[in-house]
Amino acid sequence: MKYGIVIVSHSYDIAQGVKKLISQAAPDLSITTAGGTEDEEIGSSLEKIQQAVDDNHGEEILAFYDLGSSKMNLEMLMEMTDKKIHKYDVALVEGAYTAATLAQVDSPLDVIEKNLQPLKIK
Amino acid sequence: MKYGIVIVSHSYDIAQGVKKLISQAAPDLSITTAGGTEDEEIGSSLEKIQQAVDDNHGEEILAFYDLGSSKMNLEMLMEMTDKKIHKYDVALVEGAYTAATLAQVDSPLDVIEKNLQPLKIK
Amino acid sequence: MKLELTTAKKWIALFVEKLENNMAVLNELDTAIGDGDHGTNMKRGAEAITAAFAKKEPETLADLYKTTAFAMIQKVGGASGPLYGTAFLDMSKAEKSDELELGDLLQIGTDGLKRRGQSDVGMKTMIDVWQPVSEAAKNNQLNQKVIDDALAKGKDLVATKGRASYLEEKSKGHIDPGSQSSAYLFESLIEAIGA
Amino acid sequence: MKLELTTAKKWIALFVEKLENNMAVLNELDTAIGDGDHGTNMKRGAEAITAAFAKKEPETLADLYKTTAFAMIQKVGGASGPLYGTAFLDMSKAEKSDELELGDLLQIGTDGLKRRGQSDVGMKTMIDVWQPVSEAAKNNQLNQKVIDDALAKGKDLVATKGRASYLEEKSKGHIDPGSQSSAYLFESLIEAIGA
Ligand SMILES: Nc1ncnc2c1ncn2[C@@H]1O[C@H](COP(=O)(O)OP(=O)(O)O)[C@@H](O)[C@H]1O
Ligand SMILES: Nc1ncnc2c1ncn2[C@@H]1O[C@H](COP(=O)(O)OP(=O)(O)O)[C@@H](O)[C@H]1O
Ligand SMILES: [Mg+2]
Ligand SMILES: [Mg+2]
Ligand SMILES: [Mg+2]
Ligand SMILES: [Mg+2]
Repeated sequence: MKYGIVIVSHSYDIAQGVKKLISQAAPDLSITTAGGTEDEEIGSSLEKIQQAVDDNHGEEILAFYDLGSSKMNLEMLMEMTDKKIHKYDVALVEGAYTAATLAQVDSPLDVIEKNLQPLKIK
Repeated sequence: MKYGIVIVSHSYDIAQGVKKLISQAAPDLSITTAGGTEDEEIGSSLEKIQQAVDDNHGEEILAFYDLGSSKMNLEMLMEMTDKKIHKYDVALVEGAYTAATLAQVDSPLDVIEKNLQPLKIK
Repeated sequence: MKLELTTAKKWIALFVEKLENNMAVLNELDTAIGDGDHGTNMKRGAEAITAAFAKKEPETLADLYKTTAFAMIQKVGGASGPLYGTAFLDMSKAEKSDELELGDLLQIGTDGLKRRGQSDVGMKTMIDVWQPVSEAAKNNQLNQKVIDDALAKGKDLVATKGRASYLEEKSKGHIDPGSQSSAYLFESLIEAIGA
Repeated sequence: MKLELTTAKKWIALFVEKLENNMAVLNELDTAIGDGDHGTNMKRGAEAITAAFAKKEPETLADLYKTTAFAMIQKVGGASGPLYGTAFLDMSKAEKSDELELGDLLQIGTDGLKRRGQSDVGMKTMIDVWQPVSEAAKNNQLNQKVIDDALAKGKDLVATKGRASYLEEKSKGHIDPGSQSSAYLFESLIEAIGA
């Protein structure tokens, strides 16, 4: 599929939960996650983000994050990778759900982004 | 403490993860969760919300939810309980983090709500 | 007209039966414009209703609706739980005070849906079936065509509430799953009354 | 002045030592206005630096800064990871092309922090230590007082970036944990140069 989704969270559980939640509404989408630190503690890991991006089957990535270092690590990775990543400063759970639902039915990026706009909070 | 936090999510994992994340910044706060259905599937459960409210030690509850039925079940409970519950139509993870950080240092409700205002997306 | 307890029991029993037989249909409708679980959710609710009646046979209309409401609220797990639950709970409360005309009873249920869902007709939800059915019942004109027309009309709507609303324009041309389960509810009612 | 490789190695070694000795202090500062993990995060980073140097002793300034950067990026787990990581990575890149004056080197690190954090001076972050230290170094006037003054000034600020910003007014009167760890970094630098 054209778009894949990457979830970056401080928490392993949040990342897993968001994936499960949005998979229900978007079963055909590639959704990969980077939650918590290397040892599953609260925090973030550039390596996990790298892995989530590498493992994702989307041609382009729609990326969602929660707080501070999730964002910084994601941006760091974006400077390092060749893959096209669109990062959204929106509510993590609600934004990922919105994007997934629309990407599942092959909506174009401008439609997805128009629907993410009201969820911008960062 | 004056305020406790209740997290209502379609996902057991999201609810647990949010609790862990915000507990770090607000270790003294009572934070209880209602995640997923009775059998830990994606969905929501009035009984779990009831339990989370009953178990919470806050005098008043600040409640956060993700989608549709989490909200409806929460509102249903609010019609049934005597406990004072403030429900916020804000980004789940980001809103709960903001409220928890402020409640931890005994900020008054109007300060908490002023800071939640920009996170309103529902 | 007013519903007798035996007729109302038949109504709910037929609804339960239809839900159990059509789980896959409802799931499929929900897969197209939602999260694919409406059939599973409603089947869980249906089984809970059967279990609750087996435990204690309802003795009044108020009882019947309340037991139905609680089963849905406790076991459905999706938005349809609090929605059907509120509709039946409000109907139960109303039956307590006086014997209601069927149309008024259904309107009370519809108003419950609107309150719980913070929604109204035209949003491509089950309300688009409940409201025209309530009106037809008030005029003693409830029949299969009312239900079919409501479903057809709802199919062409763009969803503005519930999960299908995330799809915007793309929700058009699909039958709303909650509208379909509500169609089963009212088809059951027509059958129960006719029997 | 320009840093020699031996001096720079001493600098980082002293920094590692201070981080390992002051984990509790940094955690406590972060508990007051953050999530309580800055000491633990930085200690993890410090251990990773030691491990990386043990594996391969850096042979150039660029090497030294790059190894330091990667250890922080990979192991810290908090915002300070990408922040210190970017600062040292940018310093490493700059050292590759030419031998830098100390003040210019530190300014490049500071600019890296600003880019990564989308932040600037006055937001009660580590930048409020890095920027005045860089300026003092450019004027060959880096000493303990510069660091102490920066910490004192930052203490009275209201945070507008990082976790402390959630506390708004209540962040005032507390020392920013990242500023304290940066103070350790530059105290180590002064000691290394003086030794
Ligand atoms: N706000 C609302 N108001 C009225 N009906 C709604 C609302 N949200 C959802 N619905 C109804 O609920 C149905 C979905 O039920 P279900 O699939 O069981 O729940 P979920 O969407 O939580 O998975 C929709 O088809 C629609 O008819
Ligand atoms: N946007 C930012 N710009 C500059 N510095 C920041 C920013 N966000 C956080 N910091 C610095 O990082 C420190 C916190 O680091 P740490 O506790 O390790 O990370 P976290 O906040 O993720 O737990 C803060 O004290 C502050 O100095
Ligand atoms: Mg559904
Ligand atoms: Mg569902
Ligand atoms: Mg911290
Ligand atoms: Mg942290």
